[in-house]
Amino acid sequence: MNGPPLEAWLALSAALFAVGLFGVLTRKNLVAILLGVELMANAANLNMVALGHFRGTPFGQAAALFSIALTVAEVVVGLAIVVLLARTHKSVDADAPSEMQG
Amino acid sequence: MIELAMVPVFLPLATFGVLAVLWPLRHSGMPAAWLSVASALASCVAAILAWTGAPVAGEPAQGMVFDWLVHDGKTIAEVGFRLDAISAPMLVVVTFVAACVQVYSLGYMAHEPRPALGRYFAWHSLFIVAMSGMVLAPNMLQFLACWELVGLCSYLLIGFYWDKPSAGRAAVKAVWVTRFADIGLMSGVVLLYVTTGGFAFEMTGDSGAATLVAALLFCGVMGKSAQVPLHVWLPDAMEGPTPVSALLHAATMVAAGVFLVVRAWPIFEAAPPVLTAMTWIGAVTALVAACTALVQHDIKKVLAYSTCSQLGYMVAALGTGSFFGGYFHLTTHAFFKALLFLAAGSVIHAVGTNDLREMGGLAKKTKLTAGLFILGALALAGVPPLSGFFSKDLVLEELLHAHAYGPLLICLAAAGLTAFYMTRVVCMAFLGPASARSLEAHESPPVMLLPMGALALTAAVAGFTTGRFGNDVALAPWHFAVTAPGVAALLLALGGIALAYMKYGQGKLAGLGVPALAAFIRSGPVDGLFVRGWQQGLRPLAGVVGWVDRYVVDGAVNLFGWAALVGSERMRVLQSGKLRDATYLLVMGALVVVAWGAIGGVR
Amino acid sequence: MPWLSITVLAPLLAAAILLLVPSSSRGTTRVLSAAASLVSLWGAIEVSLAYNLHEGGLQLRETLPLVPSLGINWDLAVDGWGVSLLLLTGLILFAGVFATWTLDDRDKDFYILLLTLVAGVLGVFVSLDLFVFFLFYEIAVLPMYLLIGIWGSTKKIEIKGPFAFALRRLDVGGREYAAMKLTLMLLIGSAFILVGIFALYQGGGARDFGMLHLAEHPLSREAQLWVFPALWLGFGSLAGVFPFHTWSPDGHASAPTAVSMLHAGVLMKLGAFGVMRVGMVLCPEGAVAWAPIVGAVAVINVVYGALGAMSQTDLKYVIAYSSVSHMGVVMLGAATLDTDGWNGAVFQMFAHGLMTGLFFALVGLVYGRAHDREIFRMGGFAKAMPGVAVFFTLAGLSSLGMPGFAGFIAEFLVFLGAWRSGNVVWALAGIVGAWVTAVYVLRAVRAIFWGEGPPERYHHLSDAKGTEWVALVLLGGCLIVFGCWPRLVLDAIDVGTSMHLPVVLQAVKPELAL
Amino acid sequence: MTAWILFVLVAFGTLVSAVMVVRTADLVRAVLWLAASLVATAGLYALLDAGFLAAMQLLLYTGGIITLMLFAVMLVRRGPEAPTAGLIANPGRALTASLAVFGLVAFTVAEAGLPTEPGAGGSPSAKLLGQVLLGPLALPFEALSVLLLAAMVGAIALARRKDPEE
Repeated sequence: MNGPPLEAWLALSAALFAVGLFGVLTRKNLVAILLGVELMANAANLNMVALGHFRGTPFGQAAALFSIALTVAEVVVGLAIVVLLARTHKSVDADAPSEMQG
Repeated sequence: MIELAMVPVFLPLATFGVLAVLWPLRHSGMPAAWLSVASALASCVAAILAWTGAPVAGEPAQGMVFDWLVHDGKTIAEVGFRLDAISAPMLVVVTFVAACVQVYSLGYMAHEPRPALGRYFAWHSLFIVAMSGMVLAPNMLQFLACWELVGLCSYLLIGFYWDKPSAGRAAVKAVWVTRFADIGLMSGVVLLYVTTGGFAFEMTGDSGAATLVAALLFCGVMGKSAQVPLHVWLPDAMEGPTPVSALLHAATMVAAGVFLVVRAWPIFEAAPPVLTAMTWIGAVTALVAACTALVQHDIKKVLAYSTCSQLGYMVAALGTGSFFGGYFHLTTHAFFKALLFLAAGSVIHAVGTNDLREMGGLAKKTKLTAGLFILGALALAGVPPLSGFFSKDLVLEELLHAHAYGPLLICLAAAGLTAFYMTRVVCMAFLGPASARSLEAHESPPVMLLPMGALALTAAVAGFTTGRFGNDVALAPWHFAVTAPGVAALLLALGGIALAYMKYGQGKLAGLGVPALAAFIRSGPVDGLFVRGWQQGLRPLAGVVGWVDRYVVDGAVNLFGWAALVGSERMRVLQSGKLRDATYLLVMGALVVVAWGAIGGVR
Repeated sequence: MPWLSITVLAPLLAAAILLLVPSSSRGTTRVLSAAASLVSLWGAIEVSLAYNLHEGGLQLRETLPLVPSLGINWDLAVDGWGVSLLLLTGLILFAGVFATWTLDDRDKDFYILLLTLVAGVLGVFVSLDLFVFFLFYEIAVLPMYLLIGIWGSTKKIEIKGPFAFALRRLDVGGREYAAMKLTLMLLIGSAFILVGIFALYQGGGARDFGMLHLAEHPLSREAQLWVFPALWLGFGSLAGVFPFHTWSPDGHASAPTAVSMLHAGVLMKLGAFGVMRVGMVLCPEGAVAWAPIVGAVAVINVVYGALGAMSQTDLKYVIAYSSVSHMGVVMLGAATLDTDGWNGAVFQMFAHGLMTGLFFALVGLVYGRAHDREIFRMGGFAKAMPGVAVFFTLAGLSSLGMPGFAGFIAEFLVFLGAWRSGNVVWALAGIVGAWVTAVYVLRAVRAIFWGEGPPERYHHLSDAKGTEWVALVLLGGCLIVFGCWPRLVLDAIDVGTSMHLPVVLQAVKPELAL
Repeated sequence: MTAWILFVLVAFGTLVSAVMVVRTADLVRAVLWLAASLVATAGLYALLDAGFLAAMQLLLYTGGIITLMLFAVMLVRRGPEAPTAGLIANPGRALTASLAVFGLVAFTVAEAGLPTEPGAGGSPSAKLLGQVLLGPLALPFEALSVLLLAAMVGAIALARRKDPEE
């Protein structure tokens, strides 16, 4: 069982997280931003599972499971908002809606 | 006795109050004039009675004291009246000349519009109040207060024709120059209080402080009594009506400076260096003013410079260490100079112009005025029987006793010049061919001639009342004829008259260096000094200060306002409402916190 | 009869009632305000009569606990100074109310703000509790913003100088600008004051705000060395102390007549009164250590203000700068720590209050008719308005220190005090300042009133009418009366000084190197 | 040894697909790349003996969310305009931010000195996970269902096209 050590896993998840973050910061399209968020969530799950695996507790996986469920809910609501915005602002550009009123 | 002396203060004060408040009375013209003249005459009579009864020496009569300033419960200065050998004669001079001038003004100012007439007589009464208040002042503070009030009256009366721009400028110039000199006077009074704890006229203790106080007080004298550098305002003061010039700028007000020295004699006596300075300044003033008078075309300007020159005489006399000569010359000068001015007034009244060149041959048309003017001129020149001779001679004698030979020679030269320019005026105005204007000249009404006659009488007689001025030296009049300076002065005077008569009477002796002198003097060296001082000195300085305040100090304050505005604009970017900016900030904020926690935690 | 509370609260009460009065009825507003000012003036006179000079000290004391736990109570009492300054405020308010008789747009609000402002001023002069003192101080300062902002006037000022870029961004000369600048600078000042008050409060054991209590428990010397400057600069900003005076020209130039009458006439005295009553009496050692600097700055104020006034061609700016210069004389007197100096300082507050009140009333009249403030464009106004010309000359003569008017007494006492306390240079600077004042005042009088006749564009000039005479005659008369018989007020002031000065003088120790 | 090779391969796959998600301009392709990345992660879970979780991942994530995303993209696609350049003006700042995050986490991990060897008892089996979920974590588990319900209702309320007559 001399697979990759815990540090490797954590480094991988950090890398994934960084890429997701980069995606969120650079994309102009709202949906693309959501994709980035997905990536970051995924990285977090990986992190938890890795720790759970190396610590031998089921909680890692349980947490990951919960996180997946939460991410689903979040994406659903996110996309609903995107659709709403697309309808009101006629564009999906992240910078369009900058005034307080609708 | 003291109550009599208070009449010249309170009666005109009441008149002024009444005229100032009841403007219908003021606008009524003649009634207001008569009220003021009546109060002036009454004060004159009261002053004469007070003078006859005044204690020659010993304890002065003190009266009506009420405390004015208070310091920690104790009074430091009070308002009161002090009648003694010094103040009594001056009071007489002031009130007598004032009364004559007021009567004269009835005629001279008759054609003025009624409200202006009322205003003129109101200010005249105020002047009598101020002058009497100063003369009777028991302490230095009241003297200073009335001194400034006299300056105020001169401002108001010079600027009587306030719609004439030149009169306005002259009035303001008079106040500026005199108050500039009063900086010294006020400092002197403050120093007097600081060293002696009170405002008395004498200073015990070391002479160092006394010298300083005396020097400072003398600055005030130089301003008000028009000594050389500060005399520039006197000729311009001629813008005022002629009776005003006669009263203020010939007889009484300008003599205030000399009276200050006499009044505060104990202080000056303890300051020899100041006294020697006075002799020199006085002598120089006498000479310079005499030369300037020589070249003036305006009759009033000639008399103004002549007053300036005579004031120089008085200051020189005071510098010799005994105030008797100066004081005596002050009183006699007041009489004949007032007479000269009033006569000049009636000449102007007759021909309607001040310019000597447009006059001539007036003797035929206005005999009385000419006669009185000539009498005054002779008195001024110092011809024996008249008072001028005695007082001027006494001055020269004191200069001789004090071994002040330099000033003595200068004064003698000035005496000659005085005779010369007075005769010039007489020739140009009264003798010689009649000019166009003098043809339809007419003699002045009796109401103007009467006061001139009274003044002529006193000018002639004053020489013989040497006994009652300041000290009890009863000098017999003939005593003067034999003294060396007396004879020299007489010869010079006669020579001056002869020379001037030949030059201006017969038109011979062209030249005599007069045109060269005229060119230099007309350029107004000293006057230019002051004008330059204002144009290149004070006004640009004020401009710079104003600019600095508006744009530098104020600018600095506005800088904060500007910084606030610009700063807020920079901050606005942070709340741009853009989603991505917000996320970016969120990330950076989180990053910082986590980093700080991580680095902190690990260490 | 609690005269002090009546005098202080009458204007506030009137302001409250005015709120209910419909703004359409101009008559009742004016009558009510005049009545309120009359009550205040009558109260001030009653107080000065009731104040027994031989006894001296604090009298007519009225206390009412407000917040016992913090030691704040409504503690009014009057000392020698309070009496004279109360009288001044009453006079100026009475004159001010009549000076704005002809104001027509939103006059009700104007009177409400004016009365509140004066209530604040009255409160400051008599309150013993520092907290209530500060409360009234703020009540006096804040209405200024609205008064200048709404009823002020704008003036074009060309932009130049090193900070031109800054000036371009702010609409310099505008009335909002002036109101904003005035209020902000005074509030910064009150921030300093608050710091000082709390320091004193702590020093006194954080139990009681009363000045008597704080006087018994003074701060340590080191603390006083910084508390005094805080109080000095705080109050000084209102008193127009040199670097913080720049609000005064703009503020007064843009303010309407009655407001500048009250502001220059009374509010600036608040600052000087604060410096002396709170700053010097409660921090004696600080005062003694800082006196030379206070004096030096005051000298700058006098000469700088006078020269500034001479360089101005706008009449209101000239008078505003002259106020700065005269307030410099007050601070000079205060810095001498000498009986005459202090008497002179407080008397100058009184005299200058009357003078500036009269000046601004007159300027209001001239501006109201000619709608122009440029001195050299006007001329010959005396023909059209002789009354205004006479009173303007009267105010001018008093400001240049002509004896027979109140100005001379004050300045003379200050110069005596300065010379006696050894600062000869200050006295000389003051005297030269007085001369410079003479130069610009008489120049202004000649430029505006003398000369042939008003130029054609001012054909419609008319002299003061009806109620406007009240302000002029009242203030002009007071100037002469208090000039000839200064004892009427000087006795009260002297009693006040002899009560407060010993407290400061016993703190005179060899000045440490600051 | 094979664990290392597998790990590297799958990790590389995940990272590349993640980068592609971020870099591709076209939205649909981006979503597909995301799907690839999620599948690779599921592989990683398998490597960590978390079989059940890998299945969940595949089912929920790739099945549910990706299809949802595709729907959303189709819905909001506005006519033929070309997909705007996805990159914003200052990628530089974003890059530094991400690298900083990565560096920070790496630094903390390296410093923390975690136990390198796997703990006792190997990785938990699905049975154990089930017991845990319904045991101590029962309450959160139930709460999760309520949350999902709320999300659904919210999404519908938001995105519903308003009826004209309302």
